[in-house]
Amino acid sequence: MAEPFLIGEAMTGGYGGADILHGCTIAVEKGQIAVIVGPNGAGKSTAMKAVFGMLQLRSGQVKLAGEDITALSPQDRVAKGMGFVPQTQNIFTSMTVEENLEMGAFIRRDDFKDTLAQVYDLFPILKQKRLQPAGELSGGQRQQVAVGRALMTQPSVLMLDEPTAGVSPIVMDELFDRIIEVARTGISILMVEQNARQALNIADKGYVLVQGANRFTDTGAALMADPEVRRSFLGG
Amino acid sequence: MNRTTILFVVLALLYAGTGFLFSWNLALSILLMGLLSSIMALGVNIQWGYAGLFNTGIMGFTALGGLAVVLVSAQPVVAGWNAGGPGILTGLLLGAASIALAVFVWNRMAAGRARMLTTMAILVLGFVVFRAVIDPSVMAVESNDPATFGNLGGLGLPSLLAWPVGGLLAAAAAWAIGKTALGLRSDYLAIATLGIAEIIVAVMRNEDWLARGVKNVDELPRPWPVPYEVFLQKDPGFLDWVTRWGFDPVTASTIIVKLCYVVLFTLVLLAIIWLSERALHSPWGRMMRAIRDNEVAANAMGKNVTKRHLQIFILGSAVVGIAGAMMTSMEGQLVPGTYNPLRFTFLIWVMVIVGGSGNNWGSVLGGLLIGWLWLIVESLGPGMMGLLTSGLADGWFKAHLVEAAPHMRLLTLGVILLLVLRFSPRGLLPGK
Amino acid sequence: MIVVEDLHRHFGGFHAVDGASLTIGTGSITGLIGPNGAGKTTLFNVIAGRLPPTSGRVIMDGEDITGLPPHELFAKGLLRTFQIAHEFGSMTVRENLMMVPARQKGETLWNAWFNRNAVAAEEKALADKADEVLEFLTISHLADQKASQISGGQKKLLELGRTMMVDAKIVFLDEVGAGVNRTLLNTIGDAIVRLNKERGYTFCVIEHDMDFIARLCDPVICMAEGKVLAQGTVDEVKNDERVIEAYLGTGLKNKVKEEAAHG
Amino acid sequence: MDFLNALIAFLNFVFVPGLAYGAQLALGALGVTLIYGILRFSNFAHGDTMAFGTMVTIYATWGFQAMGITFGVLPTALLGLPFGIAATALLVLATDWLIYKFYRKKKAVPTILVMVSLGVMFVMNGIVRLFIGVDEQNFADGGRFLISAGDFKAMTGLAEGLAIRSTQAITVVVAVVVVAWLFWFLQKTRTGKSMRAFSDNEDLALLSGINPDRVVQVTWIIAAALATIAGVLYGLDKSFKAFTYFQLLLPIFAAAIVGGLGNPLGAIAGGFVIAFSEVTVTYAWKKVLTYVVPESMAPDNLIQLMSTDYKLAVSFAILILVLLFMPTGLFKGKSV
Amino acid sequence: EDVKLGVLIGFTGPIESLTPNMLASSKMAVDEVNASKLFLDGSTLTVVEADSTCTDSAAATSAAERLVTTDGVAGIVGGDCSGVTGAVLQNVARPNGIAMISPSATSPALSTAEDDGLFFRTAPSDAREGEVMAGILMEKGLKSVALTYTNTDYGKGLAEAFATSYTALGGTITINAAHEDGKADYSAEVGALAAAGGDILVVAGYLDQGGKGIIQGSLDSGAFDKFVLPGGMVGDSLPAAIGPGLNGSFGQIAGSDSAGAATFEAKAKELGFDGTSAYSPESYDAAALFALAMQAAKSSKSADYAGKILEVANAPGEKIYPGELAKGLQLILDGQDVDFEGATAVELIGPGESAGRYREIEIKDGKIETIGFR
Ligand SMILES: Nc1ncnc2c1ncn2[C@@H]1O[C@H](COP(=O)(O)OP(=O)(O)OP(=O)(O)O)[C@@H](O)[C@H]1O
Ligand SMILES: Nc1ncnc2c1ncn2[C@@H]1O[C@H](COP(=O)(O)OP(=O)(O)OP(=O)(O)O)[C@@H](O)[C@H]1O
Ligand SMILES: CC(C)C[C@H](N)C(=O)O
Ligand SMILES: [Mg+2]
Ligand SMILES: [Mg+2]
Repeated sequence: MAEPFLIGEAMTGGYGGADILHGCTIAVEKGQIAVIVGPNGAGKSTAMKAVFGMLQLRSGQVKLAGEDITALSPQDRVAKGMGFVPQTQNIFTSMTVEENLEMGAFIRRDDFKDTLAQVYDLFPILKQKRLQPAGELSGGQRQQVAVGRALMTQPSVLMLDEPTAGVSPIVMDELFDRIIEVARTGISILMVEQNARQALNIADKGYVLVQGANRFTDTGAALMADPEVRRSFLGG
Repeated sequence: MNRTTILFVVLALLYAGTGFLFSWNLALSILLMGLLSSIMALGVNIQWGYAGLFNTGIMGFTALGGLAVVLVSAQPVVAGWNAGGPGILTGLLLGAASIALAVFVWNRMAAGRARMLTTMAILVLGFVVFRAVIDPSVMAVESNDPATFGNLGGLGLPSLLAWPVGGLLAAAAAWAIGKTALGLRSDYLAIATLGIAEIIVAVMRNEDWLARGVKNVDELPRPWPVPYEVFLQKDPGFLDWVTRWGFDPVTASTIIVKLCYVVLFTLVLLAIIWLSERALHSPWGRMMRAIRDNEVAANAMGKNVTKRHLQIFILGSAVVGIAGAMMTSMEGQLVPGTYNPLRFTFLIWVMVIVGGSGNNWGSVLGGLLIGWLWLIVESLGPGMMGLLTSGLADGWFKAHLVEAAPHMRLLTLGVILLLVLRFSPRGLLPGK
Repeated sequence: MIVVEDLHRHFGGFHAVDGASLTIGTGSITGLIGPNGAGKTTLFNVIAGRLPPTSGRVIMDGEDITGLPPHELFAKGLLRTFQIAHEFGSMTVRENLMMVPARQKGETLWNAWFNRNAVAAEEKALADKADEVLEFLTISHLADQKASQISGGQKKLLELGRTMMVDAKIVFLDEVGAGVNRTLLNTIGDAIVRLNKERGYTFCVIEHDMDFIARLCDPVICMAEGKVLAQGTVDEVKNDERVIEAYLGTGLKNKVKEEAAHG
Repeated sequence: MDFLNALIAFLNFVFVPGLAYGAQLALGALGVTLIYGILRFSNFAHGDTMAFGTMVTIYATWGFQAMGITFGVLPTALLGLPFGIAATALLVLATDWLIYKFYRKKKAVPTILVMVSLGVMFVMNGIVRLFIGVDEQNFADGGRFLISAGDFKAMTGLAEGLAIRSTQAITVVVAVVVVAWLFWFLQKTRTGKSMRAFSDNEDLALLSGINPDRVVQVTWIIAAALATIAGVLYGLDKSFKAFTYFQLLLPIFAAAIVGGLGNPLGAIAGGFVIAFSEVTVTYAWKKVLTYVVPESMAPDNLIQLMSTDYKLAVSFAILILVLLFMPTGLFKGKSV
Repeated sequence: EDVKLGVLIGFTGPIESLTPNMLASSKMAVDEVNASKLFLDGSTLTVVEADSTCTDSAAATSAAERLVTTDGVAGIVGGDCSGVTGAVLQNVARPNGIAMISPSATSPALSTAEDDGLFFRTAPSDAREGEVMAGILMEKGLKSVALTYTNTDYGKGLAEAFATSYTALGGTITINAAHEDGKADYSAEVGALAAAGGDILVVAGYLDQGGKGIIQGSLDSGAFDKFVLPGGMVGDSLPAAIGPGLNGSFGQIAGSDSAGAATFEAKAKELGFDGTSAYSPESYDAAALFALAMQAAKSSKSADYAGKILEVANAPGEKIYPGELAKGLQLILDGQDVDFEGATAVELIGPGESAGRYREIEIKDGKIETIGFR
């Protein structure tokens, strides 16, 4: 098989002090869903940031569609079709919901009305609140804005850091459904999840990160089936 | 050697260099201003570095400290007192009483129109009564020999006593300000305090009965134990001593006086540092840092944020007030016109930030360094310009530049400030 | 323990809490669920004194505590965590915990200046206590790390840890589980039960993870659009039509997959 | 009773000057509020940026005048304005590249940037004085009055005159237009929105593909234009003097803050609050009242709430009062 | 020997536009002295500049400290503003025993300041100008005036002195309003002054500062059309800036009918600076007095020559005018008395300050014309 669509390979690095990542590799194939799970502080978010170029890597490389993009700035990666929802501070609090979504489509020059309508379909509450500053939303609503913003980009690969943290079950189900749909259109999805069982359910591939290194890597279903993984990382 | 020591050694060399290249008198007088600035910077650091309060009313507290010196140590003006002293006091008490009453009513009544109206009515009425009582007395006092007096004068007490009183006066003002304005955040608090400082200085400039307003009070007594040069120069014992050591009596006397001040100021500075360092490295300091980091969380964790803010605002302002009093009693005169925000607020802020906010030694370093710069560029500026233009042919352009040399004072300061911040963007001694 | 009577909180024209009345029984672990934007956090904020109510009353042990500031409520034993972590970023994790207890000797300036020995002794005790809590949360290794430099989930743990530093009467937990590893969340659940049983803490827990709610809580209250929608045992609430419609959903499409996966 | 005269006296001494001064402050405050809104710091160098822009405009104006080019009844300086704006834009862009950029990359806290801008202020201050010196420069030409007090009296036969200077009128018009434009620009255009996004959350803006350098550049260019326009209009109305421009900083900041930092509408509201509180509270109402009340009741003292000595104090007192009730200004400004 | 003379004035700050002319004036005197080659057995006199900032007394004190202790000046021309002058006098001049001659500090308070006989000034105390101005107004039959003053010790002192004399003579002051210099806008002041009314507006300010702003505002709004201009307001730049509106306004400035003033102005023009600028003549005289007094004492030590300052400034003796310093130095060398008149008809009285002769002026066709003296 050819190289995965997006791969962060043998990444080692951290925030300036001691290394957080130790030769960690994560990848996702075209149109597939890859899920990263692991204990708190394992380095999941760090790995995501590294793939997005928000962190200086000491070694390892990031490749997108075969091209080495290790040296590119996050902005340039956006231009290359990568989208990212960080775990925290993932909305523009002083801007309205609609403006947040528009900002998601910032690099798009085409008409994004349709996408906007789709996002509103997916998260009806956002439509209601579209003229309200996003900072006044509830925690779960903010999370919906953040995901909606990333969807607006229409990226070729979408990276989500705990997109379902704090959203209600009904919305979470919707969200996962939507993520499957998105993947079916050929967009690759790389996501970190603590609602790991639901996530692995829909995942083509799963990574378990522990202390900045890959502990288990397998298909989503296989990881779900692994009792060791279930007990130690998925809450039994 | 650690960074702190190195920087302080460098600083010492700067002052020593000034002593050798210019004169020791100049070095010492700059050091005095530096020490005073350091104390003010400490006061600001307590507020900003510890609690994140953006106070730009430093000028006002400095001025209040200065006012304390007049009120404490100037000789009373008996004729002025007789003319209107009691009237003014009554007026002030009435004014204070009506404010107190208004606050009382505001707190007691239920929110709504009625409360608004009652409070307003009390304030307006209070203002009218206040003016009616105080105006004639003020007139009477101010027309008492306006060219030399026109004020009530002070209590004629020792000047040293004015220092703590200056602190108290500033603290009292800080209390009142804090009670009203501390709900504001960042730049909004900044402009409010800036405004209050302007108001304080405006009162001091315009209320002649208080401290002669812009007409200034001079010849305030010196604090114990600082002698007067003129007396030293006439004191046979001193002259004897001087000749024995082969000094020039004038130089020796001026230097001794300055050294006296240096000792006094250093003592105060060290005491304040000691207290604030101890406080910072204690649970109290931890609580303050928590409040600075996240007020909401600190409040939810049971810390009374409002009260703590008020406390630290008062403490910091009192420190500034003390420094203000020290400055006025050293200069021997109160000149309200000199209080401008650039010198007494923003320059102090520059000191705090360049020194490294949140670090007491940083504030001292910043105070001594920027204080030195501020005063030395006056001497360096023209020299620098001379150097810069030495390659130029004589003529209109060179003449123009040389003439502009004094304006290089601010330019030089600006360049150096930018350089320092460039190479240590979090200040020379960053706080933790 | 806590009685909320017809509480309203409006933001402009929007009624975030719109006439909620509920009771949190002493010694209970009450679950609070509801769709995003139902007003759960706002309700917490009003109870905990962070926001003044537009109208209505909050009563704690028979005493009207409506509108008291947070620090006074803290003194009465009412603690809360934040949905969006509120750490003290420039302080170490340990310091984040040590600052919590109220009325520390060293918090008065006089003692800080002139009574160092007493303060030092107290500090020692606090540090030990903090280390114990960190141990429990499995983040001892972070004790000396700046709180701004820990992971999102670790911040959540720290939030929880703070409530463990003092003897609380009632603790309001706002989505401690979001972003926390499920295995660890189970441990946290155990701890909550233990605190409840052994020390008699009352808990009110907002959580979207129904497994967690089901394991811990009785009763469960479901809010929607600022009102109480349903109330009862977990099973009652879980099977309430309105709750399913507004909150739980049928989870149909996924459920199908899950079942398929498990054969 | 003579309401007309009372009204004219009021208009002439309170309303018109207050309006014009308010507009002047508002124009200055716009620049401050923009920098604060997008780049998130209080730019102390703004007053001196205004001075610099005005200086270049003055040189350009003198050039035009020397060439015999004028702008009819309008001041020639308006022709020089584009030059001033261009030069100032270059200056602030250079400053940003040389100085501010470093701190932005470092993600320095706003206070550091404030202190840096103080340093920039000192330097600009020196540069301006180096070039044009410390003296006052008058560069206004064209028609001075839209209507002068004397003409007005002659025209209407009233005892009171009403004077409106052309610069006052220009200032008010320009201020309103600029505020409306800026508001539209920030709220409705793509670039404007990207600027707001950048100011809100820099990292996320990056993730949305917004080019931070461009945002910063556009911000500075607009700020430079605003500063120059404000400075030139002020200079036309009063006169140019380096020191006064520095002194303007305080009321400008007051205006920006009381209006609510980051909001263009706030800047204009703030400008008027400051200007009118200065003018009205210290106004002696004697004259107006004398016209209105019967002769027997004519006041014999000045009916002045506060003497003019306290005008600054009064405007600050009002500012504080406003902030007590609206802690982030009239238009819910930002705070960092 | 090279004798140094400090010039301590506000090169930066609110009066920065006056100081270049003041400095040039002092230098003019010094150059004259040096050109004569008669000064103290061939000594030369050099000017050392220092910035008083006018308002920051700490800065002024340290600048003076540098002048005295580093440069070793023999005397100080300055300071300029009364506030900093007082500070320098008390904190530097007295302790070091250095004489000061201020060309511009006019606060009445300085008359009584403790000075160990070291402080002199070539500008008269404001108390005197107030009297003179009141007299002029009364003679013109103007019985009711509005008064505005710059809120400094100068403005306030002058306003008080004037108000006292004027009311004593039966005049009415409708309003006595301060204004701050260097402010952005004076509408409030103009509004209040206009509302109070009066036959004429007395502007006790500075011509390139608030005073000018107030006049401009008053003319524009039609509040007043005539103004009384005391010393701080008299200078060519004012009619130039205001234009024909100022015609008919009048005032007075320290000066005398001596030929001195005119000579000085002409010489200044030759050298390319404005000799009519406020306090320029006084600056010339201050520097010249130092030279003459040192010559008379045959010493550049303050302790020696300070006592001679009054001697050379006052009668008896041959009158010395600007441009005649060489003659003066020669006369002193020859052991004769001189009576330095200088540009302002110097006559030091009492504690060593200018007696205060005033030149009455009126603005006619955009020019300042002298119409008399008193
Ligand atoms: N400051 C505010 N201004 C305006 N509306 C607000 C404000 N705070 C909250 N709201 C609105 O109130 C509603 C309730 O918010 P709240 O945070 O209480 O929801 P929640 O039940 O905690 O939701 P979640 O499960 O997503 O955390 C939301 O619709 C939100 O948009
Ligand atoms: N800004 C930072 N500076 C220094 N260290 C950091 C920073 N952010 C995180 N860390 C450290 O890096 C490690 C990994 O953090 P990361 O955020 O990647 O964890 P995570 O796997 O995403 O955890 P979670 O599930 O809790 O979000 C943690 O131990 C944390 O303490
Ligand atoms: C130069 C002037 C500002 C001096 C003024 N006459 C004073 O005494 O302060
Ligand atoms: Mg994470
Ligand atoms: Mg919530």
